[in-house]
Amino acid sequence: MNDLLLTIRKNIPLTDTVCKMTLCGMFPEAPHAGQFVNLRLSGHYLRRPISVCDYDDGELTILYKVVGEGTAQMRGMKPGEKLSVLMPLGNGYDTAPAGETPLLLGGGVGVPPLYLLAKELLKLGKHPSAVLGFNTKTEVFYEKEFRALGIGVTVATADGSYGEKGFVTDVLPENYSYFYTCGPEPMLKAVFASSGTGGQFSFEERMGCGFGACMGCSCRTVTGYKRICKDGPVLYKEEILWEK
Amino acid sequence: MNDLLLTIRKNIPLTDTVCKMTLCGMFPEAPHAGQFVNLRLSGHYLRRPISVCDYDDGELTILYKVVGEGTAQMRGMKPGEKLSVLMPLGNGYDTAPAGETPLLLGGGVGVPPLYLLAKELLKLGKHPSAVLGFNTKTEVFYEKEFRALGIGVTVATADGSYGEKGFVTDVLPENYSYFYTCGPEPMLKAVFASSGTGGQFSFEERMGCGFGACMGCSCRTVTGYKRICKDGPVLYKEEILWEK
Amino acid sequence: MGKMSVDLCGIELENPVIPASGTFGYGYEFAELYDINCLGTFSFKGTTKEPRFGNPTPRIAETPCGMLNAVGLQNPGVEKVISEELPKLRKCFRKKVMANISGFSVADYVFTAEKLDSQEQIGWLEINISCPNVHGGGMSFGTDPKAAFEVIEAVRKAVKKPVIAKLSPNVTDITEIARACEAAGADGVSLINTLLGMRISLKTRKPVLRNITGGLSGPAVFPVAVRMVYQTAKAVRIPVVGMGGVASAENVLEMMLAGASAVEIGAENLRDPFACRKIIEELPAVMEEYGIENLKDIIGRA
Amino acid sequence: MGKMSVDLCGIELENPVIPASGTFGYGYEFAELYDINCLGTFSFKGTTKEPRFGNPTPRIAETPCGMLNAVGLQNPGVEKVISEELPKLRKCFRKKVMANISGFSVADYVFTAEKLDSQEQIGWLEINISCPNVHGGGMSFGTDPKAAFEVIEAVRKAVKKPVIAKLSPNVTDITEIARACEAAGADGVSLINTLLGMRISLKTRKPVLRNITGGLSGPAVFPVAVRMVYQTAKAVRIPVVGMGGVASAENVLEMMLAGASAVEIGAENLRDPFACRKIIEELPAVMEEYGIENLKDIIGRA
Ligand SMILES: Cc1cc2nc3c(=O)[nH]c(=O)nc-3n(C[C@H](O)[C@H](O)[C@H](O)COP(=O)(O)OP(=O)(O)OC[C@H]3O[C@@H](n4cnc5c(N)ncnc54)[C@H](O)[C@@H]3O)c2cc1C
Ligand SMILES: Cc1cc2nc3c(=O)[nH]c(=O)nc-3n(C[C@H](O)[C@H](O)[C@H](O)COP(=O)(O)OP(=O)(O)OC[C@H]3O[C@@H](n4cnc5c(N)ncnc54)[C@H](O)[C@@H]3O)c2cc1C
Ligand SMILES: Cc1cc2nc3c(=O)[nH]c(=O)nc-3n(C[C@H](O)[C@H](O)[C@H](O)COP(=O)(O)O)c2cc1C
Ligand SMILES: Cc1cc2nc3c(=O)[nH]c(=O)nc-3n(C[C@H](O)[C@H](O)[C@H](O)COP(=O)(O)O)c2cc1C
Ligand code: FES
Ligand code: FES
Repeated sequence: MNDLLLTIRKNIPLTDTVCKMTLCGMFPEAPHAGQFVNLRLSGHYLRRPISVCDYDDGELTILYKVVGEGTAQMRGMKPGEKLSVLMPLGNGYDTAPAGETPLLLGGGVGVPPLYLLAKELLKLGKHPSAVLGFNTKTEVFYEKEFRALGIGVTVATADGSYGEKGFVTDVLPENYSYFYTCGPEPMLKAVFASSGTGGQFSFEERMGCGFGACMGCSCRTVTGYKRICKDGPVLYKEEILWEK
Repeated sequence: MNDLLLTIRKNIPLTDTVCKMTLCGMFPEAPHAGQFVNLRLSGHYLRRPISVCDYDDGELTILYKVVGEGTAQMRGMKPGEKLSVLMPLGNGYDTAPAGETPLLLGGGVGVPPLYLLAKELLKLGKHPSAVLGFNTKTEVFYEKEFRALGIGVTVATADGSYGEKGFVTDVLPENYSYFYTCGPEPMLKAVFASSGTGGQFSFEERMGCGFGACMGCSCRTVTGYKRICKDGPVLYKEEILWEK
Repeated sequence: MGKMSVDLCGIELENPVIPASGTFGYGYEFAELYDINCLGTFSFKGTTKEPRFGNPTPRIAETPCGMLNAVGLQNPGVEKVISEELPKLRKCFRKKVMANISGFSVADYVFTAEKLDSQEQIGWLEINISCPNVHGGGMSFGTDPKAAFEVIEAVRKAVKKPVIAKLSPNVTDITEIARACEAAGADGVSLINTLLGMRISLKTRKPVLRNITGGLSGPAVFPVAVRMVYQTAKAVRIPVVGMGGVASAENVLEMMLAGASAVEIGAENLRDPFACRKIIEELPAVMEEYGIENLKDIIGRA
Repeated sequence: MGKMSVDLCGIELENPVIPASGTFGYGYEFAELYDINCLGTFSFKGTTKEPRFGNPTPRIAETPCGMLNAVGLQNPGVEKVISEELPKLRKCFRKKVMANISGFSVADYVFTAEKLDSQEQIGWLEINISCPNVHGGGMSFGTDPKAAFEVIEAVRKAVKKPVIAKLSPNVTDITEIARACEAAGADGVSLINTLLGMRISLKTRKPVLRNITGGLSGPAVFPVAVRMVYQTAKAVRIPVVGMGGVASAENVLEMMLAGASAVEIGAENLRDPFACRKIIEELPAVMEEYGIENLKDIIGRA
């Protein structure tokens, strides 16, 4: 983990509420798919955790949805402005058990981390495909970018206004070797219930530190307590205990 | 009083610690000499009160000394940045009793408000002269600007490294009709003790609001309690009660 | 009755926004800036039996997301408030105003409250038993349930208008004090007054405030205030007026969800003299954003 | 003895900077980032007799200039701390460490304290009688002078190492509790733990924290902490460890002027994992700026 001062290169809207920000600087440590960064925003006490969507030597891409004060502030930031960024954080996805035809299941702003994962899997010679779920047509983003990787992409919208109608779990392909998923909790639960193979889930939790120091983000798992920020955000299907 | 959003036009150092900032925007109400503005700085809860040094339609000049966090932040601000400014505040100097040859006595960052006062007195056909006191040569500022008004200017430095040696009270001219002063409290007390004519003093106090609402800045005077921010910062010699 | 209106001890407020005592003077500084009749009401500067200059300066210090004040109840005394301030106020404010009252003995409180009770302009008597900035009075009433009971009972018996006890947050259990006030007949409670704090100057190595300590207010205290309003609203049946760090329409809604029937706004008026008007103007849009049709519906619903 | 060194209950600290319990884990997350031997010492995560998962999530909420936490003393229990955490810590920290201890009964506290007292690595036992996030324990000891006396006396009798009582700010008079701890034999007091606070989400209309309330820390509480340290340092003769909102070398000096012999830094470690190292590095320059030759000279000098 490093505390980096990165410069915003681009900050553009993809949809009404989702924006893409690219940041450049020196990266002593390359992030892996499923890891996240923690951004310091002036006027906000806590940092904001955002998944790594893409990374190339010297450039980091994040996609964020404007949901509150901090992300609204991010939307207003201009190229050239600097951000203090702690990264890379978290364990990231484990590509070892992927098999030949892993499936990536993303919902809303759960889509971003799967993009870098697709790239990593392709580099490993795997044949990933992706199912991207959104509420409605106007909220769809990154379909083109996924397709540009040359992988199979299914888009589903809950209201059927674009692509397939339904949730990601309604349009699962017949065969896949393993799955990787990230999205809202109801979706994760549905994936958990309907998936036939092993897989990995990326979770969100309110964080104090993001690097394992405060126990703010703990959850119970089959193998004991885990910190979402440090021992996660990715958990194996076998470990998960759903609470509530 | 208005809450204005002004744009920084210039922000340049005059000495190691004193900077000059000019701000432009729409000014519904012109400030008078001795009035002040109250600046909002991001990350600081309270506004910072600073005297009006100069004002021309559409441009406001302030001089500030870097003494703490807020003024240090101001020094770092760039042309084009915007500032929320409450102004004009306070009573300002009363030019009515000036007489023909009023004397302006400024010490350190007490000098700025006297500049606009000199201009106002000149406009009224008076013949002001100024004594500007500083600690040492490197701290001298605005001598040239005062001289450019065509008035008599004496500079005094406490260590004699520039101009006359001594405090402003050591170099008072023989004759003057009235005086106006602003500076550190020990100087004000010395002026009070040594001046033969009537005069006006501008005071500083820690402020909550700057416009008379909180009673944070009250002082006792001969004529009752006064709020430095609203009933001051300028008090007549006759009203002053020195405390402590 | 508009969708922003609320009831405070039997008097309807057009909206729940009330500038807090000590941050709005007797109203005219603000009346010069905007028509203050847009306010629900306002609570005027803490008034005592005798005139007071208050504490020596510096009385103000800055803190992270907040400020300290040690004004010490500067006010012209109840007689002058009635003879000079209220008549001036009548010209710019046509609603009922809240009288904020402090004292150094039960008799003081009763004296001042009786005087103000007789003024038609006044709607509520907010009895400040919590000022941390005066020595030998004020806060001691607010930190001991017995003393709080005594002063509120005495005032309640002496006056006709609704009595709102203003509580100190500098206590182990604010609900204990609130219940004592309720038992003494208070018609409402308001909270929080300032948290006792202090700053020291590194340059002088002395406290920034001449009074050494002062009262902390501003957004820094907001979470403490929300917690105390929440606890108190669950502990008493009388209305709770919430305050402490409120700086936005969103904060007003959060206070109401915590249990506040109306919301006072203090320090924010000092940073932004237009704050209360802005908040009132923004409330309808923010209510819509969060699907709130009627403010009354959300009081204490968290 | 350097110009930054201070004495804490008979053990010399190279400098007064101590990461606060609960914000520094058992040290290794930070040891991966920098050599933590630069610290005066650090106080490890609150340890209890039994392992605890703590409270359900969300456990964290943001506030103006601060945060709420309701972790609820998650820890692996004293046995595992001794068998697993301390041996790991020994590899990256060669100074004495401060053990932070919580419990739900006097017997709990004594049990845990005795176990940790026997560990050579441990320099001080910081007895947390002030955790606001656990039900039926923790804070109730810290809000009642009799209970505080009882637990500190029992621990003091059972152990050899210096006992530091960690006090709650959620009380009417913190000096009363501090004096009770001193009378019970405490070798020092540390303060403040977190102020009880709460946030409510407008989206869900429910408290942000599953635990409803949580502990407020960060710069927002700094003025309250300075005030309590100042009052406590005047009320007791034992050393006071100051904390609450410290985020800079300047804040460290202010706490020491208020009366702190050493200074703990909590939430700032979470925003900036390098915070304590930075503060230690900046201290000499800031001391020079304010003409401070020796830190020991300024303790309680405000
Ligand atoms: C590991 C991880 C990866 C994430 N990746 C992405 C991503 O790639 N794109 C994206 O748009 N969002 C992502 N999120 C969610 C993102 O962190 C929140 O949307 C964001 O923090 C909201 O900040 P705000 O100030 O706009 O909202 P506010 O509600 O104003 O924030 C208040 C506080 O709550 C926290 N908070 C609010 N929502 C969440 C949340 N869902 N998860 C964690 N903390 C929250 C904030 O960080 C802040 O501390 C991720 C969250 C986590 C934990
Ligand atoms: C009516 C008036 C006019 C002034 N005019 C000028 C001017 O023209 N040029 C100039 O350089 N300075 C002027 N000052 C002083 C100026 O306000 C302070 O130097 C400035 O507020 C310091 O802010 P800081 O954040 O750098 O210092 P910090 O010490 O970090 O500030 C902490 C707090 O103390 C307040 N404070 C600190 N010093 C003073 C002070 N001397 N007076 C009032 N409040 C203070 C700050 O406003 C802030 O609230 C004036 C003050 C007043 C009251
Ligand atoms: C400058 C100042 C003066 C105050 N004077 C009084 C007062 O006279 N009577 C009173 O009951 N409260 C007084 N208060 C407390 C406020 O009314 C309010 O309870 C407190 O500031 C918390 O609200 P806030 O955080 O919105 O400021 C004063 C507060 C400030 C900042
Ligand atoms: C996430 C978190 C966990 C904490 N856990 C403990 C704990 O286990 N034991 C304890 O005595 N204090 C605990 N505290 C309180 C801190 O040690 C400290 O007293 C408090 O946060 C005030 O300091 P700060 O404002 O610098 O954070 C915790 C604080 C935080 C923020
Ligand atoms: S957020 Fe601090 S441990 Fe995970
Ligand atoms: S600063 Fe508020 S009345 Fe002067």
